[in-house]
Amino acid sequence: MTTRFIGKPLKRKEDPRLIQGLSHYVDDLNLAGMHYAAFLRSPYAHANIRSVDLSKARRASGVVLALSGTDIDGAIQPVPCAAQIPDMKSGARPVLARDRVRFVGESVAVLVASDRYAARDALDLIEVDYEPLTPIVNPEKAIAKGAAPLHAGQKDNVAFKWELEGGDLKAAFQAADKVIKQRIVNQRLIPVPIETRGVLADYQPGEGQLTVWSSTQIPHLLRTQIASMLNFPETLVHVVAPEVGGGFGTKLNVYPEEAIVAYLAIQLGKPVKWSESRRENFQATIHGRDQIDDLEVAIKRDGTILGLRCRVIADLGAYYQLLTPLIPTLTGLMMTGCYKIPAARMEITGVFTNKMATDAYRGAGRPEATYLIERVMDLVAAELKKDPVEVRRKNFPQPKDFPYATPTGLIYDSGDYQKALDMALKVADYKKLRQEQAKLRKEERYMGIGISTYVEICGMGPSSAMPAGGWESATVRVEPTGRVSVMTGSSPHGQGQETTFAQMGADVLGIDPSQVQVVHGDTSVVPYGIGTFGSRATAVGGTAVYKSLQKVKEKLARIAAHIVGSDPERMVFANGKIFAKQSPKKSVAFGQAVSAAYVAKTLPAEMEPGLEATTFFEPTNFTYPFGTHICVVEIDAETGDVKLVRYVAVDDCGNVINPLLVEGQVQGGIVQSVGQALFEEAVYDEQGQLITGELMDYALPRASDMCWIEAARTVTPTPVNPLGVKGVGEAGTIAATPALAGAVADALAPFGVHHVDMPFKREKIWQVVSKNRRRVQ
Amino acid sequence: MIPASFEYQAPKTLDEALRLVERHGDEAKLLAGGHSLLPLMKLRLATPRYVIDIGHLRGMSYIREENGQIAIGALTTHTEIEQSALLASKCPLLPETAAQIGDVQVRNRGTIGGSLAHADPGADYPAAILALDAEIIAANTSGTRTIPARDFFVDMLTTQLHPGEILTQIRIAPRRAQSGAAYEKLHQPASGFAIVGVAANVLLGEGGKTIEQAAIGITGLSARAFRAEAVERALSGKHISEKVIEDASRNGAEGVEPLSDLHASGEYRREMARVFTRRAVARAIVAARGGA
Amino acid sequence: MEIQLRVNGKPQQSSVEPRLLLVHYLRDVLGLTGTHIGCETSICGACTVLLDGQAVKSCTLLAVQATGGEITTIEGLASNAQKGSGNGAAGNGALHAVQEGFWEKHGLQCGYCTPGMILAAVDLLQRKKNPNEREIRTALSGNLCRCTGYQHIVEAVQYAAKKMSARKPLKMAASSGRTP
Amino acid sequence: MKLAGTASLPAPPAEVWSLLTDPSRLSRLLPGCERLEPDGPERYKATVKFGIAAISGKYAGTLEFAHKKPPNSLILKIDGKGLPGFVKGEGRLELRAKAGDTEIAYNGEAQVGGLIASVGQRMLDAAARKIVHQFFEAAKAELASGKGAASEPSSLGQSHARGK
Repeated sequence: MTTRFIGKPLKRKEDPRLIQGLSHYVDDLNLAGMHYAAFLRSPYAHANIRSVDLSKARRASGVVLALSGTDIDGAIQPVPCAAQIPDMKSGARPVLARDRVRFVGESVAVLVASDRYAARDALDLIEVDYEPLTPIVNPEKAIAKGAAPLHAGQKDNVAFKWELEGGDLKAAFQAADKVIKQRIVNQRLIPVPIETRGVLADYQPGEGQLTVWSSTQIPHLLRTQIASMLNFPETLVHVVAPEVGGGFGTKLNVYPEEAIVAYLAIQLGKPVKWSESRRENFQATIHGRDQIDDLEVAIKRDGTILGLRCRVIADLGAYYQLLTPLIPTLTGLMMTGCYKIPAARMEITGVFTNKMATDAYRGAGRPEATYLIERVMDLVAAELKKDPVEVRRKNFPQPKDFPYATPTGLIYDSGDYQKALDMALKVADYKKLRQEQAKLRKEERYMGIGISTYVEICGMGPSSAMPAGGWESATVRVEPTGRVSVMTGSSPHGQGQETTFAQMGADVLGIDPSQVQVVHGDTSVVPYGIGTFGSRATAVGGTAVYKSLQKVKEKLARIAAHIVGSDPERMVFANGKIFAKQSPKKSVAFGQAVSAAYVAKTLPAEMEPGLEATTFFEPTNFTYPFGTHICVVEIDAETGDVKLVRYVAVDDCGNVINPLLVEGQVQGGIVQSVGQALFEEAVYDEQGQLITGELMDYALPRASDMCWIEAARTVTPTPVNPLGVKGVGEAGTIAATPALAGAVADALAPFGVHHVDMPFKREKIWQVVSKNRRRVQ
Repeated sequence: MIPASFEYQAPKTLDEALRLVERHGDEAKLLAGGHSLLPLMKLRLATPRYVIDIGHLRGMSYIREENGQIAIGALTTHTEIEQSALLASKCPLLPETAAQIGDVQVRNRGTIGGSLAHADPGADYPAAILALDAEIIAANTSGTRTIPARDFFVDMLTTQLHPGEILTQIRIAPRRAQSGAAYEKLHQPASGFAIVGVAANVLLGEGGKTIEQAAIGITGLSARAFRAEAVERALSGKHISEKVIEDASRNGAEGVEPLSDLHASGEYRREMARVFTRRAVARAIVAARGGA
Repeated sequence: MEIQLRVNGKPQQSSVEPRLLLVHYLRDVLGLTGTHIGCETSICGACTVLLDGQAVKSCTLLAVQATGGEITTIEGLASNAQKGSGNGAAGNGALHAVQEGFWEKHGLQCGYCTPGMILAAVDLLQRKKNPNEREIRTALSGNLCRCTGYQHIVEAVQYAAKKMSARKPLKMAASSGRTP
Repeated sequence: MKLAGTASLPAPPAEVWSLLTDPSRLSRLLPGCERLEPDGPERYKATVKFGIAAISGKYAGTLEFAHKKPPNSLILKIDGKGLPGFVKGEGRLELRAKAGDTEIAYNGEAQVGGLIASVGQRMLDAAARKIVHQFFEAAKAELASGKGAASEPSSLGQSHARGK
């Protein structure tokens, strides 16, 4: 295959509609007779519901239906949790609370009105009598002796315990010259896709057909779950993910509203739409991270790391969402990072608290792992007064060590960590940075350099290691006109599969990308698929597409060879033609060969007509992208302000289909990480009130907060898939937080500080500086 | 997020508007640019019965010289102030402050009158208005009165404006020779409001070696913006030195009960008042000496 | 309440509830769904449109406040889009330089913040022909993007600035407002 | 949210005590109190419309006295809810004679939930202090005149409330 398009920075095919405002997100869709749903949510973190009085709301102008948890009892199954951990306790989230609420924002009633203004007005007429209960907010207090259990019939708030150990940990700690201990905290985050969630449902009673449009990353899984939750025939459920305005994991889930809106449409026989407000999105769409890690590291004086032990408290919130318990276990798998650490152990305690559930947020468990191990590397360097670069270098596996088996049971596919590190050091001019730092310190200016050498687990993943299937589907159909339709189960929400898969189609079939149309998100058009998350769209979904393309190509080669009288093995596809390699005059136009497949008069003997192939690709392993990020900050010691000065990113995601899109993914991920490092923190007060309740109190990074990102790549293809691609959707998010944390700690080193927990808000840094300035001076 | 219903009135003249506010009193809220009121209404923290839209009143958006003063109409937007050539030469502190409010879209709609009348404790203008010793003109059906800026801000979201009054104009004396001003702000990263904002306006003596007068307005620190008189006293008549400025800045929070919220504790705000007072004064001096 | 205004060059006359937000008027009444809603507190900028040539957040304006005004939404930005019938959303016109820049430089991923981001950039380039990186970043700080990390957006605006300054005179859609 | 501070009222403790514990007079001190009626011993039903400038809301709930030790100390409990959210608080008031006046030391904690907690963070602290301030200003006016309590707006800088 000649690659005219793969590897090139093609402009995206999806953009013309998006830059002209002509695309349709869920809230842009309108159906005749459409009504609007609104949810009444609990202002209490923990309370018994004595009664819900809907009588006034039901009489309000425009209201056609109002229901409480009691009204729908039994009609809709609770929110599903696909992740299973041995002996985990039940924590199923009812779609509407019936007798108790367990977090602020949990729905207690729903109503439907003729327009959104009437629906909103009627919410104020619902009267709920709550009996407030003591909320449990702090996860450590939640599992302390005597804490009342959140869920009836359970003895405490421990949702599960999970352990993973590999290597001889005891020996490692016995052989250690030193043991370093540290607690690090990954704060709770609110993901904030700019499009909130939304659902539109339509029921056609004659046909019995239920159509649900939802802003989701997983249309097929959602279809299955809606069918199960409503006990509705799955064949009659049609789910569409239209344009989706960002997901970051939040839409890799199944929510009460999706089932309830569908239920309401069935009950009313009218289309019903619900659009989430930002405040609802903050309170009742999944949160991310929220881990407390207590670390112990066994080291040799020369910087060799012998063993790593980590006790994790994972704050799960009040209930499980789709993958809630799974997320912290991914931290365990990746805890040794890109280092040869012979022994490791992680013990996770999953804890119920009166908060919204945590679940997969961009990176999902792996940013926590990278943060943990990279903080370890910096702490070791500080302890031994070594350069953090050298400590990392010392513990890298070498290229010859791949495939490399970790003590946590993973097999890293391919890597050259040294090479990415060297390139990053060169781009950043590390030596000069250190000189500059020394000079500035003399002037009492606090510059810090942070390094993050990371590996991530991507291309999720083999089904054996996934809660609900790790394969992906693709159908390629060459239409009779010669246009190519690619139906992918990897339903995107900004990643650009319409472009990358078209590039692949164009190269495999020797046609122009404009001739390839990628179709996604519609369960009645696309074969059953899994979705876009875990940096899997290209590595798994793309491979499925590639394999289907190959199947179609083989058939076309046979047809073309039959027409021109040549050997199918030797047919070449280029410039819209199919021709024999050694005699290019033996050529048919691409369209002519396609037409032959449909007209079906001149096909080779025993060949089926049509031109369509489907692949369900099952990867044999995850992929392991890696790289080095270097970050430079300067801290204003008077105010605590952390200013980003430089950011260098060297990433290796294997082969690349479209470098422009890879750049975009990396940059976006880095900035999301900058958000976690500098600003973002979901704050619940002692009463379980989410006091960062809106964007005016929860800061996201803005254009003006960023410096220029200097990006470069190394290329180490993966042997796991034929494309050699690893995935890049989460690289920036995984790599950047430790680089920033390292830079901040490095800047504060003159004050004797080696670790500060995120987010590095100004007041926190100011406090650290003022407290330690007194101590140091 | 949808506001509750209200009765909307869009008077054509100021007189008509004044009659409406007089009639509806507390039950009415004035809508100018809408950037203070509408977010509250959308969250239903504010549910006024009457909304009187003065945004369409003619002749209330201007920046001009009048009797040796600069007069600014209440409906002048932040953007207009930011871009005003007249203000750039006669009162550069105001455009400098305007440029630090919110974001471009907010500045395009938000008005100086609306912002001052709303008196958000984190608003930027109050610091500048105080440091400039501006006068605020308020009208009611029986006439107008002039309120000195230093008396204007009473408490959080509370000003000296009486029910039935509309803020119509802000008057400022043009910059004098040998004077300079600066606004230094620590912004809250989510909303852009000032955690602490300090406007310093200094008049130097002959040769630029001494401070003759200093006017310091501080916003964000407490429930209302105020004049930091202790700082002013510590600067006035002094020979300029780093130490004088540093020492004077320590009085930035004197006698003030600092706000404390999710974004900054009272202790931090107090300390930032010192830092930003020093920075503002230092830069104001540079400006007074003809620097940037 | 009767309102009259021009949207994407086309006169509109509607009877609306006074509390109707401009963004809901554009989306639900006129069907111009290219203007998005991302928050309710005037922070995110997804709802940015041009009112009399200036970028404003249409979720923090009542439709009645816009009466007498001239609005440009993303649908009306491409040069011949306004020739379309109905609500002015014709589509596939000759792209505005800023739209082109976003496409060329991969200034968008999920596309949700994009219309607001583009209109904020148009506002900037009306005021300043060749803004530097810092000026672009500051001017776009009223618009949140969670996908791109902003860098490609900065490049998109730089692309547009270059293209627009090469093309004289500066020609904008809907610039009936004040000249800067 | 914690609220603590002191206030000085121009009357001896016994007089202040009777003011604070007489529901008909107390209703005049509570900012925005529209209704206060008995609901059991030492317990009252209250309707309060509280607002600062444009921000306002109506709350219904109860007010309760406990641990009354006349004229030295008492505990005041409030519990109210309305569309903007709910407030639940408990505060201890200690009265001490000081040169013919009464110094009241108050120390309390309030839980605020719902809309005001999730979006009103920036204002809560100052708002709570303002309520306390208005309460004592009204008490002063009530003691001074025995008539209604309308106080001119005055600077908060004079009160000694401290919030956290």
